[in-house]
Amino acid sequence: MTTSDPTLAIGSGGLSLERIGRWLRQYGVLVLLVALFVALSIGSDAFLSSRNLLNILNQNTPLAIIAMAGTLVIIAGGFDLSTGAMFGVASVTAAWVAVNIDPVLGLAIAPLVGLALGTVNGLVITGLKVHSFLATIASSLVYGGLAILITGGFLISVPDEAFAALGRGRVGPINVAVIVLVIAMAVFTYILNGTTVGRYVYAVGGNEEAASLSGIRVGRIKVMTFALSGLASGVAGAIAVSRIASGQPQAGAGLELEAVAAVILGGTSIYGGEGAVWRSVAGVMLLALIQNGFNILNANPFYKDLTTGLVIVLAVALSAGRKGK
Amino acid sequence: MTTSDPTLAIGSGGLSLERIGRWLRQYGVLVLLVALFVALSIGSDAFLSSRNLLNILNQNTPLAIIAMAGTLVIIAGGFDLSTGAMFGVASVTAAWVAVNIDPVLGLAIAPLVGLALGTVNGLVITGLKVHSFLATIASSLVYGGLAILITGGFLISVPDEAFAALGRGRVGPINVAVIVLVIAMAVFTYILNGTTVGRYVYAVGGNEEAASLSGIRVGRIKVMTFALSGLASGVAGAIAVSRIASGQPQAGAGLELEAVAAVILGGTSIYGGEGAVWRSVAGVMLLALIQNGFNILNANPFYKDLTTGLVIVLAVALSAGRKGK
Amino acid sequence: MGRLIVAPSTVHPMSNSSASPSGEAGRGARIGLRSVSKRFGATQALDDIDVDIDAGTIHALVGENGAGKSTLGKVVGGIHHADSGQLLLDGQPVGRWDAPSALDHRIATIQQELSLVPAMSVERNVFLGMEPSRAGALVGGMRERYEALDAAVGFGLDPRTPVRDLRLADQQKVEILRAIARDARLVVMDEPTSSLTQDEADRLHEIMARLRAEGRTIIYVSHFLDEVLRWADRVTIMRDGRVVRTADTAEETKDSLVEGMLGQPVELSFPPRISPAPEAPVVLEVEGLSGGIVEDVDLTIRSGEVVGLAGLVGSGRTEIARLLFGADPATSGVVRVDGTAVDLHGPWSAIDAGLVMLPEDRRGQGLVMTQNVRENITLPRLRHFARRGRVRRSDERKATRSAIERLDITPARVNGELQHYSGGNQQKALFAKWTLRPPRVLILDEPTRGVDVGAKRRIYEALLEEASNGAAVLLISSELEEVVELSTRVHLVVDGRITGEVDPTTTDADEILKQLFGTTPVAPDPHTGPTLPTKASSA
Amino acid sequence: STDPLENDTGAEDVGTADTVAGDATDAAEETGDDTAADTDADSASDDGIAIAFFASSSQNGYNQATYEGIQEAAEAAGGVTTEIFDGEFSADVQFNQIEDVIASGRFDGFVVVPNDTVGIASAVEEAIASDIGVATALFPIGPDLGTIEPQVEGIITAAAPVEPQSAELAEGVVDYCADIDPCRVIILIGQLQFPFDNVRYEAMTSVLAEHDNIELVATGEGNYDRDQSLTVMQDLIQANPEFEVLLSNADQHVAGALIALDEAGFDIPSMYIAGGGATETAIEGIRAGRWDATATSFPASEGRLAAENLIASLRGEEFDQVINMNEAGAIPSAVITAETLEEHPDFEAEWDG
Ligand SMILES: Nc1ncnc2c1ncn2[C@@H]1O[C@H](COP(=O)(O)OP(=O)(O)OP(=O)(O)O)[C@@H](O)[C@H]1O
Ligand SMILES: Nc1ncnc2c1ncn2[C@@H]1O[C@H](COP(=O)(O)OP(=O)(O)OP(=O)(O)O)[C@@H](O)[C@H]1O
Ligand SMILES: O[C@@H]1[C@@H](O)[C@H](O)OC[C@H]1O
Ligand SMILES: [Mg+2]
Ligand SMILES: [Mg+2]
Repeated sequence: MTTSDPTLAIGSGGLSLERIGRWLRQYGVLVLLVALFVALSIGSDAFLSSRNLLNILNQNTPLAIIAMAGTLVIIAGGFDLSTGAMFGVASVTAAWVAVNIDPVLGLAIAPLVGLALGTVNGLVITGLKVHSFLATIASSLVYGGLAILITGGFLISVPDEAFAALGRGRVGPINVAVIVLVIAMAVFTYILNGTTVGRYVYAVGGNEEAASLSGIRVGRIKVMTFALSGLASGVAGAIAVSRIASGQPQAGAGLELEAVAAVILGGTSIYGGEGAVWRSVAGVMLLALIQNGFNILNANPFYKDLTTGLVIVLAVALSAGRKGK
Repeated sequence: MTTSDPTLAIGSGGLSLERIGRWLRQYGVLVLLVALFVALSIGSDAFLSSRNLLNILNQNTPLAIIAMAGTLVIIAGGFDLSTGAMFGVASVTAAWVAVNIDPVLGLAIAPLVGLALGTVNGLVITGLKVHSFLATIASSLVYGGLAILITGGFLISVPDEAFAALGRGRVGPINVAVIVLVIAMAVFTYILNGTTVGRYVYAVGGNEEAASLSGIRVGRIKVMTFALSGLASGVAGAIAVSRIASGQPQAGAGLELEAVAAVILGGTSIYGGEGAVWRSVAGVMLLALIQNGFNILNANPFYKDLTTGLVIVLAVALSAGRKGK
Repeated sequence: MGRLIVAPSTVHPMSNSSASPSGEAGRGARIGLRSVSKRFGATQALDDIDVDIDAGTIHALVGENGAGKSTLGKVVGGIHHADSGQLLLDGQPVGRWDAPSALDHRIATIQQELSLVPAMSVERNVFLGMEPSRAGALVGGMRERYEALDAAVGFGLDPRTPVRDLRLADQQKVEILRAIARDARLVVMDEPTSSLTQDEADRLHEIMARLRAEGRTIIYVSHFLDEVLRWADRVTIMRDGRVVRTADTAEETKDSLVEGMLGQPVELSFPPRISPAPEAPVVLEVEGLSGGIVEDVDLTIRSGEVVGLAGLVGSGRTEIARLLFGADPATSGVVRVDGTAVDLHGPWSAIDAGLVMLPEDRRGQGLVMTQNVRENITLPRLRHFARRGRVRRSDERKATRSAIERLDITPARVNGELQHYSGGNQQKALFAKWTLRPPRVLILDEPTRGVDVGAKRRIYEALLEEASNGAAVLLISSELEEVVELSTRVHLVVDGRITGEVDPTTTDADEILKQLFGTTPVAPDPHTGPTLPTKASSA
Repeated sequence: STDPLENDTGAEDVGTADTVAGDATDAAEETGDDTAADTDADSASDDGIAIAFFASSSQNGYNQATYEGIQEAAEAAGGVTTEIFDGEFSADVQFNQIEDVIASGRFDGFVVVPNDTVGIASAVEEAIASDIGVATALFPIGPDLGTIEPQVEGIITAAAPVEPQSAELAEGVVDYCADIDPCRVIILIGQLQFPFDNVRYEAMTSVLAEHDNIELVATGEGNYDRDQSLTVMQDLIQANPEFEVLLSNADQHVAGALIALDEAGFDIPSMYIAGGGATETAIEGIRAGRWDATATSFPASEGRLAAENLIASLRGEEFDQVINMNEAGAIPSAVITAETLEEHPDFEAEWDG
């Protein structure tokens, strides 16, 4: 036993170091985000233009939407590594339908395709009682194969103007995609924190057995989180495919890990049971600011990965021990 | 005791359905491996040649070694997503040293580089108390950046004969790499099942608190697993770089997820506390057989991902509910 | 108890050369706490504690739920660091003090919340951290050591079973074995008997006495005050993180302890049993329920009735409860609540029908530790706090606040982080969770595990209140006295079947036990013989 | 490493990337300051031109050689600064990068090596609409990979037409096979899920299909990775212990596959071995008689020509809209063989992979 530990010796009443520490651990990702924002504003005139800021939001809308839904999956104790593939299938389906049937129908169908694929994920995971980590790696291979079969390996380009509205359109100065982002954030936050279903998501991830004995249909909640993740991937795919006016099976490759990384970077617990939608958005934006900074400043791209890695370590160090692990 | 339950009604001595089920769940991955092996033997004359089988082993030695060490990491409750990057750093360092100093020294130094990077991982994770999933994503970016700085982004060719010995050499008909594989398997199995340290790896992953209360220095055990994972990545990098006689920073990209997937496919629990080295080797070989099958059957590569995904689902279905989750 | 051969006093049955680094074997540790304080956020868990614990004694800690007993034990075991103050070991201030270094000094802890490695076998858990080994390589001999240990202790657990497949009580035995196997000079035992039957508890007490005879020291935390008075040498009474007094148990009585703990005398007898009106309607009806080891159970409980289940360990009381609740799949049978058949496919339909169950393992099955008090308490009834799927937090808060008051949960914070609550307060929250809204059928499986005497009384009253409001109550408890004193009728459960019914107003606990043994066809376990599910009755 | 452009090498004559990137960065910083605030990029061009190079990946030999060429052109033109951006082999990253850089208003011209030749079009259109000049290298930008004619108005293209080049490579196989029956061919393609690899594969197979004596015995995916190509080749040899031709779109595939062929004791000089990329390894191989052909690829020249014409267009001088790299390179042909090398004895590869 020791009395030399300074953090423990300080009284807890006032604004103690311990309280600041706790606050930092809780909101470390926000602190870092703000710090980076300020630094970039000082470092570059171009950064703080509304155009640039809207660009950042616009560019990251697909990832953010996937990460928000992924937050629910992870809080419920799962993992979705098939979002990139679902995004791909949704994209190529949208493009295919747009070319062969109708552009607007194409955009409308992408979320439904995502929803269907996500639901299949959920049913396989709960039906076979397998861990979603492996199950979604498997399904991502299957879905990826599907996307290739749909396109025959070729790119499907959609020259239609109407098709581009979602990805490139604007309402006044604001991109349509940014509006979708804001709506998605409101919806996911509401689901998670305002509804019974959201509460169940936390309970299932926190203690599946206790949740089940409390009358929660654990399987349904899990299926729902995966379905939402699929839906989000589909919406993200629709936005992206509309933006680049072409669908290709590879489109979403790598997105799945980026999304999971952003969620966890935000501070949502990898063990489930704890987390928040805003955290994931903050995680996405933190990564986005680094990218944008490198593009806006004269930074040598050779150092980008290194910098990104170090910023993550910093974020992580700030919130160290938040969960005691 | 009731006699109405068919699974219980049958004497526990006999060969009940339930016991077969349990056995299948336990050894599902082996069953599938054997099934695939038999199918390929029937499907292609070329498959069952000693050369082809040795090839498969030889080709997958780097991945298998990484997966074996990764087994320890995962059993201890961690995740190492930086193995690909460590593999890359080790490769380019080996090539650089081989070209600028001495080829044999180059090969010898790669494992040490991996060991050092892995140890850093372990120290960061235990020191900052962050989850290894995020920490190793961060370190993989940092290490990737490092590899690029070492090479300036270029490929380093090593025309030396001695340098190729590890990757291409043979003892009789047996590739040197295959011998390394067998030794690694023996060593990792021994560490995990024959030593106190191995026992502690299970304990730390099974219940960190219980382990710590039993006097186990949890931090040390974790650092050790990450250090071993680094070492394995270094060895794997040395073999691969020697085989293709050139080092390049991107070399190991994607390896980290493949290794984790193989480990979990083998049946090691993603929650930690349970698993085995042979399982991971079986996981690697299952994936390898699918690849090999596609190549020697001249099947359309369009269907490879789809098939791989379905085989994983099958494997997963066979062992469904093994851990109750 | 004939098989409990007391080992030669200086040689512990488990000690081998590697486990006893010094010649201290058999010498107990003396621990002193000087002005020790420990604060968690706003809670002062330990407030300037001074206690001396002498070598070779059994030193009990008693106090209300949340008084700081576990925290004190954890400070001694190196699991918590005190904020200030000093820990003296054999009169010397300790240096670095964490769990491994405490173990190095052969101070072992049995925590209140079990802490085992679930996938590992019993023996591996028992010897974790002290495996027979040479230069880091595992060598054989663990089985022999386990068997020697088991022969001395007599719990009769299969060494190869993974502990996650064990009942809670058996897991607790593994914890006990682990502490004993460590050949410790001092063992902190934090409510080690809370899941044990009387027989098993007695076995543990015998072991404690033997350890003391060998000169070892035991810190014993318990809410069973009779046991404390019977087995401990000295007792420290704690309240609100402070020491009220430390005294020889010989100088204390149950009443004096209670008064010290709670600051006031408290009625210790059971509240009066209620009996339903003769015309009270049948609420719960069970016919031919089978599944798992349970076979053909018929059960009827009327409105306002408390029906107890009495049975030996593993007789299947818990299993009956789980089947009723839809938590385990039934192979046949019908359950009716107020005449309507309940779909047994899952707890959700049981809850919809007004049938609720408080499970026996609060951490594993009862509570979600990542959620706060409010979220836990309202979880099964969340829909009642929601309109069109939207949760109304103010209603939740109101309901939670009144539950906290009713059961005196401390800290009394609606959004308190439950994971940091003391064991007894978690148990109270669990009770609150299942009685937040009046149920039609209330199944209680070990509802008072780990709660203090005052809180027990409060739970009894709450339980009876539910009954007098018209609910049907099914009560399972390893404290047979609880079952006897509170129930209107008691069913005897043997091997998953209901074999008889007794009237608790005319039959006492001993008589029920006799009947249970009489109907037990075979001894369930060759090592332990039949085990008794009651506490306090024989003590 | 699953990207088509992930050529695992650098050319030895490019110098170290550190200094390349460093110089560019410093240079750009000087002019960057006075143009940064200026949203109308056009006005920056009087005192100097700033060019951004959007590499498909900056950590890649092919792109570095391209950048080398761009810098060479910048130096020759005078008053031009350059900067490199790392597209990380990701369509998305590159798209965002272009948007960000347009928003930064610091550049007058872009040179792009596209990761996604179709998707990037809208970002490029946006750039052109903001009065930024754009040149594309390696691939055309637009939905049709088959043409190098501009599909985005105003874009300068320095590329080799994909389809005819692959067809010509396959014609070499046809010639070799003329007297061999059956003439067995193994193709190692990049990844069939990439549109350009599909175009290449179709071009190759349709040429081969016209000849009855030619038999395509197997197709493998080399993924632009030596190690993976080695693995695939080892497997393919097991099922096809005898064949005469190895045809590939990438020299990296051949480099890996040759290790397997050597190991298995194939008589390589007697076979027909063709790759793509005109790498140092391939050129050496052809000179040594082990390789037979490689599709031309001149990344440095491509970069230089793209930049030269871009600068000229920005300065209002005369420039070429379309540069066909099969004609404009150091060897004006789609395929390099021993014969073409004899005609150009001083030819040096512009990169290695
Ligand atoms: N890790 C923790 N974080 C915050 N508060 C804690 C923590 N551990 C204990 N406490 C608080 O300290 C007080 C003492 O808790 P402790 O567990 O020592 O009580 P106890 O006497 O063992 O009670 P019980 O009889 O219910 O087990 C309680 O108010 C509890 O809420
Ligand atoms: N988690 C479990 N895993 C394996 N077997 C179990 C488990 N829980 C109970 N059992 C077994 O099921 C049988 C009935 O146990 P149950 O818990 O219903 O008994 P009980 O009468 O409630 O006894 P107690 O509550 O004292 O443990 C016993 O044979 C027991 O060993
Ligand atoms: O064939 C070329 C390939 O070798 C290189 O990797 O990328 C560009 C291609 O044109
Ligand atoms: Mg306690
Ligand atoms: Mg029970």
